[in-house]
Amino acid sequence: MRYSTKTQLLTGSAIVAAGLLFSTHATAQDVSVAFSASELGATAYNPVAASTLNTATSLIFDRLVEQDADQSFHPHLASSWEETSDGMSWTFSLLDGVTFHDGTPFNAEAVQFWIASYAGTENEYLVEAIGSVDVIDELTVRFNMDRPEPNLLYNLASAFMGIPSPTAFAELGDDFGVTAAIGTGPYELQSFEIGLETVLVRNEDYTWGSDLSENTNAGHIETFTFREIPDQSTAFLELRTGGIDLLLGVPTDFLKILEAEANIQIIQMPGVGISYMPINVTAPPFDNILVRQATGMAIDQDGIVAAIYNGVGAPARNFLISSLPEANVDPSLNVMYDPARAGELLDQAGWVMGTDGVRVMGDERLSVSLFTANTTELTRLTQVVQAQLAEIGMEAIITVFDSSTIRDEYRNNAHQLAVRSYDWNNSDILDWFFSGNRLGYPNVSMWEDAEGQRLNDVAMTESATSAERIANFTAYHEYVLSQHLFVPIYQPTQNIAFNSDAITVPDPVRGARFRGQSFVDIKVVE
Amino acid sequence: MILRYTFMRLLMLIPVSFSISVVIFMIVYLLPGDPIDNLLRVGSSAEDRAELVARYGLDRNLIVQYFVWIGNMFRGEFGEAIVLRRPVADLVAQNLPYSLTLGGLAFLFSSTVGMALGTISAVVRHPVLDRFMRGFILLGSTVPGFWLALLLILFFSVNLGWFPVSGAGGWTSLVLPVLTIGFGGVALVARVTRVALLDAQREDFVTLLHAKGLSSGTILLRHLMPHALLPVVTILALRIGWILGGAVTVEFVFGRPGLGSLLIRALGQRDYPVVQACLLMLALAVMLGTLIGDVAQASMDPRIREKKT
Amino acid sequence: MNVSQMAIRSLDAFARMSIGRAFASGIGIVAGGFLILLVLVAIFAPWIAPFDYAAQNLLNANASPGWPHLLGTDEFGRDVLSRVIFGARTSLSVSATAIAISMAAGMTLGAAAGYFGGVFERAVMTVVDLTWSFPDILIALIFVAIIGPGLTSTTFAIAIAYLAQFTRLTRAQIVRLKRETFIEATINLGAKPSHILLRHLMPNAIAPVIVVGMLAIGDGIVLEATLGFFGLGAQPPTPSWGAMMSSGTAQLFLSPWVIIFPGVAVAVTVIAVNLFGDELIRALDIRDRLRGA
Amino acid sequence: MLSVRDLGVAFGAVEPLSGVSFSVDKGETIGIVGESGSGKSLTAMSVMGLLPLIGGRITGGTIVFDGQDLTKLPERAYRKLRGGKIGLITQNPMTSLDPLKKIGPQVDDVARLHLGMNANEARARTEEILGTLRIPEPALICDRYPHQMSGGMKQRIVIAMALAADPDVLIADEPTTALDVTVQAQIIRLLDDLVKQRDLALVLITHDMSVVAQTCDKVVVMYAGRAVEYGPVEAIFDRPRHPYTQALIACIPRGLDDTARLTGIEGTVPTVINYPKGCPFHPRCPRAEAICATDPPTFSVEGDSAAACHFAEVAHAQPA
Repeated sequence: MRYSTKTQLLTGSAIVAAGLLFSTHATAQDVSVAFSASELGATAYNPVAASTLNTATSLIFDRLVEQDADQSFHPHLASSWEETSDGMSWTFSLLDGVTFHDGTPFNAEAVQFWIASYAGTENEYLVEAIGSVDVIDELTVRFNMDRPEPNLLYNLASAFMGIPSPTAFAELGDDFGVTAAIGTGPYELQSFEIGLETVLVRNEDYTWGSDLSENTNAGHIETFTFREIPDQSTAFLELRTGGIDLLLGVPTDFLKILEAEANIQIIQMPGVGISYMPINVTAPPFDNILVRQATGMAIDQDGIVAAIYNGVGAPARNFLISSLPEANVDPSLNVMYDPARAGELLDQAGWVMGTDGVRVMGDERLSVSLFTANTTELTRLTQVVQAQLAEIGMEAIITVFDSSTIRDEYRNNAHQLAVRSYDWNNSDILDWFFSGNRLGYPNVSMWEDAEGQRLNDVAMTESATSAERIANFTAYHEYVLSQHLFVPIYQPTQNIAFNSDAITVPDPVRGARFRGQSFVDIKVVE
Repeated sequence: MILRYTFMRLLMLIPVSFSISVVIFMIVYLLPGDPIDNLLRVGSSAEDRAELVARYGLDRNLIVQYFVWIGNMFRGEFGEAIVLRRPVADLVAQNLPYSLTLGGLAFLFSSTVGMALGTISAVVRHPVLDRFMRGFILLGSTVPGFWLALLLILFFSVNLGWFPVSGAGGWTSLVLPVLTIGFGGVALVARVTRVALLDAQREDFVTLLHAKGLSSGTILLRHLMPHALLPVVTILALRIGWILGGAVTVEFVFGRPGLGSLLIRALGQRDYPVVQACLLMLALAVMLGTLIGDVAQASMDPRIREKKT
Repeated sequence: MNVSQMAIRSLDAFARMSIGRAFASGIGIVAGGFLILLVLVAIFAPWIAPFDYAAQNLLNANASPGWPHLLGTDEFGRDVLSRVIFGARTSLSVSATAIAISMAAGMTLGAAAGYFGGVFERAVMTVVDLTWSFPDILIALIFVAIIGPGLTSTTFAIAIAYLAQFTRLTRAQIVRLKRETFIEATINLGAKPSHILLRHLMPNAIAPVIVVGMLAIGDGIVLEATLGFFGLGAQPPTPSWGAMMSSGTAQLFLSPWVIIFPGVAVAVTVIAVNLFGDELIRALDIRDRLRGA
Repeated sequence: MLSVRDLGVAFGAVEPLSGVSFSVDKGETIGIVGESGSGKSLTAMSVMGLLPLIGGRITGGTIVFDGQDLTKLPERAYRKLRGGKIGLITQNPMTSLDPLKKIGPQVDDVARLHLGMNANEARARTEEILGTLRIPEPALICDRYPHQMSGGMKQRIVIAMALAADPDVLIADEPTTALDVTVQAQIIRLLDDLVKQRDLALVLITHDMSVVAQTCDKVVVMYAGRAVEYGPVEAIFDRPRHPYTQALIACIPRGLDDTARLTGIEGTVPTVINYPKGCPFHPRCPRAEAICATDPPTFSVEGDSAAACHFAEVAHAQPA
């Protein structure tokens, strides 16, 4: 009796263990991809409601239009479009024969439903200018604009404007994008383990790829497994050891090493964002503009690019990537490294150098909190920033938060300085991060200013043409810079690395980013 | 007899599980700030708030709240994850198999190899072997798990390329984590087995067993091993909690999903419903572990069976 | 005689009789000598360390061991040797403080539980047994995650993680001693509980607790390193052995010395603590008394 | 039947036992007597061939059983003798049985091992033997665990184990020391009966001269790893010639006057590492002289008995 119980226990556990050893052996048709650090922490594949989306979203959902690297727009689910001369009406002709993954047809009604679904979400600004959507016929829609929106095509090409199946979207409610995500894209969502892994399988019916792809039919690869590897250096090791085939976003300090590897190829694309340090203008001592200005002068952008990024990428001097025309501001407003001047400004603000190298005002030490998210690259950059701030006599205490909750911390207004980055290649990002309507997050600087809001409104809603829009946004950008609300640090490049023994990747990459349109062209090396 | 003993042990678990559930329940109240805010995402609407209050009876007194909460737990309703926005039960169900696989294998590995090594070192009394064992046991019980994990990655994944660096795809990704957790476990089990066997060998009855004419092998297997197993079983049962929860460092280094990494992530994200559920599962595992250990011990030792409690 | 004098007297007796004997063996000398050296290094870190532990030199990042950076530099060009030396300070002081707190609290709880018994004892022991079966790293992680990262919360987290161990051990000693004749006699003579506890029980119970405390310092160092590795312990730029290893797996590839040397420091220290603790146990001949708990 | 000649035992460099000789025949009981630490138990372990178990080895002499020299017997063959031809009864019945196993199987083992019986036959035999040892309800006892039984009962089980294979020689190492006085008497009587009924040769190791007087035919008195006096019981008790033997006899409580026992013998038994030179007993000997500290005494034979004392002749002339 005694012995038999024991044996049963042992065999029992052995069976359990064996059963759990699921062997998802990687086949040649299964390509694994690691997200870049900035894409981590997406909680749902819901383009309408989510505030973070990753690359896999662009494979599940198609958009009406696509944007190429040269900023030109290409038809996708909209085969053509027309804008009235006053910019108050847009008519889109839709592709015929497109179906969602659930079999329902993609048509004018789907578009109408979809645009309406943005109401009340964080992403509503994308469709704010659209007053109403008319269904002209099965495959034609008309957007009746409340005001001209020169940025409409850009918005429509964004990942946040992937088109979901209306049936599924209505049915699943909050679960849409979590338990299932139904789009028209070249790949279907098979499983989504939050924070871990997303598995996409080929949509065999796909025939409606855009002209940014060589292959407009179903993708070559059967399955894409997207992994969230929180530590970018682990992701790097995975690529090097063959654990993953494609790494979106290689940390720049690993570029040199990867270049030396025979089987690793690197694609460098122009960056679409910057790393920067927002300053909370409501938290003393940063309510004093002199302190903010001094803080900006403490950061040695060139030094950072040279030393920690090995000269890859460029220093950031203002809030926008330099390829945008709105980045050409009055040079005197650009933020430049000048520690001597920073010292003078701080003296002027009443912060004098103390005995232990930290400035003081009366009994108070110039000690501030510096928030960042727990990704390798950001924590690293933050430590460099900390050391550079120490040079001007500012002690920064680093606090690291989980990347998906740090936004809540900003909303709690507990921060003073933070190191973060964004990915967006349009000047309306200024509205996103500095509008008084979004205090805490995204307006991490907590900046509310009548003149600022006026310039913002003008730029966002009163530009009838592209040229006007550029002028308006430049003015807004300059005003933002004059208030010293943040410190620009670095403009990274997009670095994509892949294992050339395993897969081939289209070269050159078309599109502004490496996403859906390029994934359908990826092939396995036989 | 053994059934009665098991039943008694189960009865004794009631006050323990009650106190542990109270502690876990209290977590959101012990945290700074309004407990309701701790259970809601920042910026939730007043309706969301009202709904939560109604669902958990948060407007009633603490005792009522506790019973509402524990009732939900018993039904497997762990609530909704704040950050991850899905039922906590789903998250637990998603992560638990990973923990069980890793924990189960590490458990098997450390118990079999540990007992084998312990037995060998107790039976074969060779000075060189003895020194080797002591060194191994010392290293196994002192080297930090995460460091060992890093070194194993450096050697086996980066240099030799035998096993994947991270993740949970297929059996190869289990080897290094199992080795890392198992290393400490093997050392512990080997030490306990060795000491227990040496102690058992010194018992008077062993002389008499030899005097009966039994061979050393028979004595070892039929008489000494059961004695040595008693403390080993206790230690192993205690290890169940350690292996499931203590695997958190290993899960972290190897980027593996599991209960431990879910808990860590939830703690980082202040996702307290998830934290509560994870802790409850771990506490359950710990209690089950001690229960299994006690029952196993009682099934081997008639003296324990007869103790009234 | 008050409590502190009491404690000092028994500690003194303990020190005289055992530390010397622990040093009597070869292993004892090597392990004990290393520990003394380490404590000295920690105390005199600012004079010993060749560089400023926080000074970054980005142009000399990830330099291999050599001259002038004997153990190389990390990803910020900081001197690894200086950081290991200053790290000893963090690791030792956090661990020792935590264990001291844990020991004091655990001895109080355990002595009270063992002496008074009854419902109080059962309540204390239920909680203690429960925390005891939870992994120490988990208890510490939960505590730090809730209170917030940093060295102070790490210290308290470690103290809490080991509280159960000291409580159990002290209680076991007290229960054992209470059964001995000379204590029974004192109780029968009508002595006050506080008198019996402080004058008779604690001095006799203290040796095993101190030895376990000594060994626990080793565990505390590992725990501190683990929390540091999770980024929850020392915050940058303060160096701690664990935090130094937290810069990511790839560091193993770019500059393995950044991860290997702090790890070696942890391992060697903990091994030395364990070896010396074992010698103490042997010198005091208390192995059997430790086994019961 | 069993004859030990000049036996020596060593542990590493120390030699706690040397020059021990005795012999015992069927139906005969020999007592080996001495204080604890005198090497009695080592003698028993040597005969059982169990010295390696405690790290010792035989350095000299012979142990002849049934015409075979056991000191040269390979382990495998020795195992057949142990429990088969030679049974052992150990000192402490409380710890002599495996606490995790039921009584039945522990006794059955012997018959299965040495008599080739199957499980049922062995059990039948076990119950039979338990019956002859006056154990009530043997079948029930077989199903019990050791901790459920009294010390006296356990010692009977141990005896049953020793007897199960019908041995020729029984070695009883202080079989009654750990028991109550009344139980002691029962066990001694039981052993005495067994010797007579089964024609056993019994080696009875004890520190109690009164037990020797009751049961033994011959006696060997040991001190500090040596035999100091041996001979037929009557001869030794009549005329003890070694001062140590005299002291042991003096310790026997006589009638109601129990004070003598409490006095004991002055001083303590030397430990293995500091065996005195010359006569080992001289530091405690009331009549020691200079020669005792330098020269080891030789046996002075008188009839069947012999005593190792420089003053053996004188000693017996003046009984203590």
